[in-house]
Amino acid sequence: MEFLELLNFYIIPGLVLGSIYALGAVGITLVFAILRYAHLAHGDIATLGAFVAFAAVTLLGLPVYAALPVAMVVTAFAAVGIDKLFYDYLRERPRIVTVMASLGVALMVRSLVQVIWGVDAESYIRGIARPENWWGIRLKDREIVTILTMIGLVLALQLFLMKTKWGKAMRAMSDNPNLALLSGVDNGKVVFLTWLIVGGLCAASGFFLGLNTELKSMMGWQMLLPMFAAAILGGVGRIEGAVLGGLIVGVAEEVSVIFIPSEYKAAMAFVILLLMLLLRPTGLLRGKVL
Amino acid sequence: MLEVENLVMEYGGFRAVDRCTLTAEEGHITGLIGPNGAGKTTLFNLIAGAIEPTSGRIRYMGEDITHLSADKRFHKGLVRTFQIPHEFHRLTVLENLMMVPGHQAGESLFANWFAWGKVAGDERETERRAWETLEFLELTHVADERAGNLSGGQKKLLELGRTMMTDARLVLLDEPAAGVNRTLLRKLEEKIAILNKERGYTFILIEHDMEMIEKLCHPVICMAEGTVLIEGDFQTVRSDPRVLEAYLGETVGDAA
Amino acid sequence: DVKIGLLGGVSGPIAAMAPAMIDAAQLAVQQVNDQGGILKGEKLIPVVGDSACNPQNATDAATKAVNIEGVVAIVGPHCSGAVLAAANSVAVPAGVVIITPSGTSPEISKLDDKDLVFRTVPSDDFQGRALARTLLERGTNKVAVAYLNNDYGKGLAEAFKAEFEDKGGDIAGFAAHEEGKASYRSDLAELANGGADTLVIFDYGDGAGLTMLRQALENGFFENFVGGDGMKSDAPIAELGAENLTTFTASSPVGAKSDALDVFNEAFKEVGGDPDAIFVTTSYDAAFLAALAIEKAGGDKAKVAEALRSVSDGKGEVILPGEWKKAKELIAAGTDIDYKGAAGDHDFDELGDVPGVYALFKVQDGAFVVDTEMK
Amino acid sequence: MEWIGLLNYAVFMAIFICIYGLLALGLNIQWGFTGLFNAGIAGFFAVGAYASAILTTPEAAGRIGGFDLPVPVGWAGAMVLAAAIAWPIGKICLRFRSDYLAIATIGVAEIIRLVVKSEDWLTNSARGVTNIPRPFGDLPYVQSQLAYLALVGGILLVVYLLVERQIAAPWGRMMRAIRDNELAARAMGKDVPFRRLEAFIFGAALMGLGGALFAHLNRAITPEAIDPMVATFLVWIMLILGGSGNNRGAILGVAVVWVIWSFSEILTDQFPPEIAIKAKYIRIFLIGLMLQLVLRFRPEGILPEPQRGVSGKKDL
Amino acid sequence: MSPLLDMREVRGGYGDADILQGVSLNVAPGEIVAIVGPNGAGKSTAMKAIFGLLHVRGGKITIDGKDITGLKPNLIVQAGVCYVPQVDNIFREMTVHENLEMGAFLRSGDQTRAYDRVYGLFPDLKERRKTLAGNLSGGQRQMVAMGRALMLDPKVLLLDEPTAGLSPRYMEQIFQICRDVRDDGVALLLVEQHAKQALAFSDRGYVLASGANRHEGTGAELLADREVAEMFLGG
Ligand SMILES: Nc1ncnc2c1ncn2[C@@H]1O[C@H](COP(=O)(O)OP(=O)(O)OP(=O)(O)O)[C@@H](O)[C@H]1O
Ligand SMILES: Nc1ncnc2c1ncn2[C@@H]1O[C@H](COP(=O)(O)OP(=O)(O)OP(=O)(O)O)[C@@H](O)[C@H]1O
Ligand SMILES: [Mg+2]
Ligand SMILES: [Mg+2]
Repeated sequence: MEFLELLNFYIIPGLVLGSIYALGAVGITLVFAILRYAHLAHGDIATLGAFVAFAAVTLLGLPVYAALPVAMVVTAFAAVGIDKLFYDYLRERPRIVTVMASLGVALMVRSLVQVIWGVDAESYIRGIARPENWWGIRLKDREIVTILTMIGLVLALQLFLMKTKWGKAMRAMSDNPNLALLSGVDNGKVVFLTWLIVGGLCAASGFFLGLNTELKSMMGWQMLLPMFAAAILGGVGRIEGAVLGGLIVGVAEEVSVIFIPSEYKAAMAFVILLLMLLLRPTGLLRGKVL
Repeated sequence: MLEVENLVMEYGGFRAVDRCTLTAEEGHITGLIGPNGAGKTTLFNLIAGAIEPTSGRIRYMGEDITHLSADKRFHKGLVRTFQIPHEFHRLTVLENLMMVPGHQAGESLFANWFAWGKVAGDERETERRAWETLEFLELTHVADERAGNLSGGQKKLLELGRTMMTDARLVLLDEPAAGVNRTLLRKLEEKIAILNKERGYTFILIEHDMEMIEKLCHPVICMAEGTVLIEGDFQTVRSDPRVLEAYLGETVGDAA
Repeated sequence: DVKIGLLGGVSGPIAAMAPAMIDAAQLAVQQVNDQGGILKGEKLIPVVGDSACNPQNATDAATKAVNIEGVVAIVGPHCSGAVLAAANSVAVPAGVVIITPSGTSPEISKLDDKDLVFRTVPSDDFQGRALARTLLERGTNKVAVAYLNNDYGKGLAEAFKAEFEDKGGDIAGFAAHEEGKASYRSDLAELANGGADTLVIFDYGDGAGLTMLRQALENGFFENFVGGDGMKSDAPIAELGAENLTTFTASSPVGAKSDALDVFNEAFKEVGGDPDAIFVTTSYDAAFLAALAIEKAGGDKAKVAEALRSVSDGKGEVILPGEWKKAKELIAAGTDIDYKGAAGDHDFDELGDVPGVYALFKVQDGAFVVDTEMK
Repeated sequence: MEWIGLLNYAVFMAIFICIYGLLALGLNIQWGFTGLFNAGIAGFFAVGAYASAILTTPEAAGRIGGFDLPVPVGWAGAMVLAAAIAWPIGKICLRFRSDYLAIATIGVAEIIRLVVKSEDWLTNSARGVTNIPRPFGDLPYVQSQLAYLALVGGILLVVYLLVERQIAAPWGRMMRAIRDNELAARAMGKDVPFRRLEAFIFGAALMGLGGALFAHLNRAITPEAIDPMVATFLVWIMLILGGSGNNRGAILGVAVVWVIWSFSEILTDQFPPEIAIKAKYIRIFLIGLMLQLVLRFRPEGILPEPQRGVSGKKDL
Repeated sequence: MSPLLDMREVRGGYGDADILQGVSLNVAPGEIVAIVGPNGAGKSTAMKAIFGLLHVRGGKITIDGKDITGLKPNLIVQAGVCYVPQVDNIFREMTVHENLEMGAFLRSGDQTRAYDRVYGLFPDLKERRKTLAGNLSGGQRQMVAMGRALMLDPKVLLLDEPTAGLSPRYMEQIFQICRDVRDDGVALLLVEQHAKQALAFSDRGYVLASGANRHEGTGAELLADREVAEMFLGG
């Protein structure tokens, strides 16, 4: 196979897909690390974000890319609200209870989306967009935007966590919540911040998924498992790990078609994950053992 | 009884235990002291099989156990306590003790379903022994409390109690006194001495409480930076200038 | 009042397709009620149940419909697995007729069903073969096939492949895919490697099929695209734009008397439905046939199956979609009637299956129009 | 007439509750008592269902089979095969800690699902296996339902008693100890990997049995039955709502979830028919909401895990 | 002098049962007060009560005359109280240095001097500042926990068995630090099982047993009391 073909039809789509996974996986890993549970409503909140952006485009008439920040903000606050309503009072309980609550939230959010926007496939921009040719490399502007935005958001997040006081407080909270309290950290504020960030990232992943394909009410739920695989692959609690995990899963899924029957493509994320867990049970970048 | 030869444990380039060689004689209570971070607990972890050494050998009653799993070592009579209590927090205190004895009939699924009588008989005996232990540790009033709800010192007592539930041969005690009330501690010392004399348990005891070390231990080994600094009777070790400097500090050294 | 069950995969994987199908069935019910009701002027009441496309929910919904609601016949469920479960464990033992508008699996034919299980959608076999022959006739003899990995996609694809190769065609790529993925570009690239310029997609036009079609168009993977009835959906036109679909055709079952289809299309548009949505014609027909059979059987559950065969056996006065009043009068008069549906004539064979009559549709002026009749 | 219909429906629900009760008990052994986060229930369910289906069905073209064995053999086979599959999976995956184990088992279940869906020779792929014999299937509807209920109810009862006994015994205590603190359990001489594997396999066998009972109930099994939502997550909801670590709670949880399931439909059926479809979405919303409400007011589950081993209960 | 920290007749517990059955104690500025008593007496529980980690069902706790009963812990820290719990008192997944940074969470401005002071007290920590605290030895963790508390420069410092597991040399050093801190005007309340040593340098002491006050007095008085010595101090 020609190198350019490999790049154009396997690697680049893989990276774009991987960026979308990465945005979701970063959120998952944050919830995992700070709040300590598997958040199963992640995919459906991403769907919500995508449809909020859709509403911004169709109702407010915003340009597509301008809808992204709107969706991120709205979804961020929606996530905070969901936390207040459904997770907050379970904080002292075993984590598994919150996992189940998040499953309930997934159902609720999905049915809300279905009631409000229906179940038909939608898209931000009707019609098709053909890629530009850059010295043989075929790229669409929306793909470039997807990858760059992902990198930008993740870098900003990483800076925030490592350099700012509140970032450190979030890590402390994820480590020993009681002691964080005793150090003067306001846990309510940390949880609030976490959901703000997670909600925003969720919306971004949903938005880019919708931008690169179509919007469907089940789209987020169907992305949930690969996103989780990516988060674990990278090592729980590791932002850069989640990005790496997302990209690997994305590229692996696309490239796998060359080697295995394509009906097994969906298993690729898990095959990699299982292999990796066998060799490095803590994830690619050493994550925390929960 | 126990021989440790050139044992090394490395954590990412840092040697917590560094070519450590020592022996513990059958029937003795060997004291193990040393500054914080000297590698005492790590050494215990190695001996008990919680972690595998980077290199070196451990022999127990003439047998090389370097790569044996922790549970197998337990069944050979090698029992340890944890410095930071590792109680089963959702089990009651009584259950914490009752789960200790090895090879209980009721631990096999088939015995449970088909040999009910034997299981029950076993249980009665275990329970009797557990109550005895509780009485001794003055913990009867919390027998039905979840172990996770115990106070810090009570947890340490429970740790110790577990070693009393089996017929151990070599018991590794990691700072049994830390956080334990002194009045009770004096009684524990007696009990350890009794176990040692009457039942023939061999002990290795990590402690920072010099009174206890002095009372019980012979010989005393002082570790520093992962390796043995000096070994001898308490007086010799205590007056060694290196021990004074690294471990006891001038004032305490004089007072002890 | 007389109740019929409308079971569909409202939630779950085909959530996007189910509403239109149920709406179409509701249209039939509404026409019955508007034109004098059923039996002695009673109302036909639809009981909508969510079979969620899995046997667990399907049996629950079917049991409820049969036992609690006391339905006389069931239209649905939509997915083959749900049909098998609902039929086996509820409808057949309880003696209730079940007509699925979209369960295309050949396993349904094999059911030991005491002649209670019918379908208004042809088994995949027919369509796959017909499509293969038509493409060969049109001179397309090298294609790549992408199909959704479920009973629908697989059934069609395998029938197509067998016939196409049998008749001398060349399958240059043949691959299944899972639904709900964000990218099928590598799948497409692999398929394109075979050198075919026509891609046959057996998938749903508002599901993965849409994504696939989009990505193939955007990246210029194939020149011509052919779909099964699942692809004859409004979604590709709405999302991709008719101007980009000039090389896209899709097969779909039609009545021999294709007036029937036009009649239905008109009526469905009037109530705000989209007649190009997937399986709406079969859904409508299933519900209308159920109503006819109940009327014919005089409301007796045990006779519905027999009546169903007699109102569609190709003999008697022709009834087109929506002609409830006429049908009711004829039945009252004891005249034989024969329903010719929007999706075909529905002359059930002994297994309860219908042979299909198909046409190939193309996109013109933002809608599907018949391009070629298929034999 | 009306009440007979309701009764029929109740019988049907009871059958379902018994089958899912087996799944919940299996999960309870794994999670409730041992702390193994198995999120791949669907996989074992599938293995059991298909194993029994293949063993008991007559010859069918295109796939292995034609063994036509008696039903009990099929059920035993389902348990054995599910256990046999669980063995290597457990061997590999049980080394991982909770959440990692969850995702690893989800992965395995997805792979099993894809195999079941794609391999013609083994499972007739997406079309599924049909003509599975159903015990008492030839009786009239009502009798046959009742007979099947008696059968699955009996099985559930036996399993329940076995599990209860084993949990109350030192075995259960040991497992709870392992769940609490693996390191200490090892230091106390418990062969942790072996014990966890034991619990994993035992739970998996029950899940396999549940799958088999389900396949025979419907006389057919298709890949749609092993969707993670209905075959994994639903069981989790049941267990957690009912009370993990409590066998009666587990079974009660199954019942409660099915009741919520049905009740929500009855509620949404009150909406006018014009929005019958929207009503179904609202139903899913209500199910989610009711789940939240139960969690809100009974976060330990409806029947919380009892504090076992309290010494008052000496007559063990 | 009015007490800085005052706890009056406090009752409360973790669940429904009252562990504390009326505990009163107070600490004045610049004073070291020791709490001793058997295991399970409620010493740690009393400290947690001050920090709002308990259901307090009766009594009152004030700081500087301000009522802090039932306040959230992070607000109590803001009031200038710092607490080193007996167990679980470090951030395991953060480095030693980050643990100290968390100690200074509420302080703004340059902390170089505070770090220098802590590292000066515990040179071992300086060596291992990049190590994850969870990988430290038992004694080293105790140092991190102390260091974290000292970073805040509190008005009142609550220490729950600060010397448990420390080598004799460090024990002495910790006691010395306590005295130094006291000399800076900080009030100290500490729970100790090294009761003799602790009482010897404390200004006052309380003996708790079964969740209630049993004895109180100056350190010297308690040491001299025969009953106290026999029952609680190990003879
Ligand atoms: N998992 C680990 N990773 C990295 N370093 C470790 C790990 N475990 C222990 N260490 C280091 O090894 C050294 C020895 O630790 P150990 O716990 O054996 O000390 P110790 O002698 O028991 O001290 P103490 O008396 O304070 O309990 C310490 O410096 C510690 O930081
Ligand atoms: N989280 C908890 N839930 C329920 N009971 C608890 C909890 N923590 C402690 N207790 C109980 O409260 C009592 C007092 O405990 P506390 O920790 O205050 O003792 P302490 O005096 O600090 O003892 P030590 O010297 O051993 O640390 C004990 O009997 C203990 O069982
Ligand atoms: Mg130690
Ligand atoms: Mg305490």
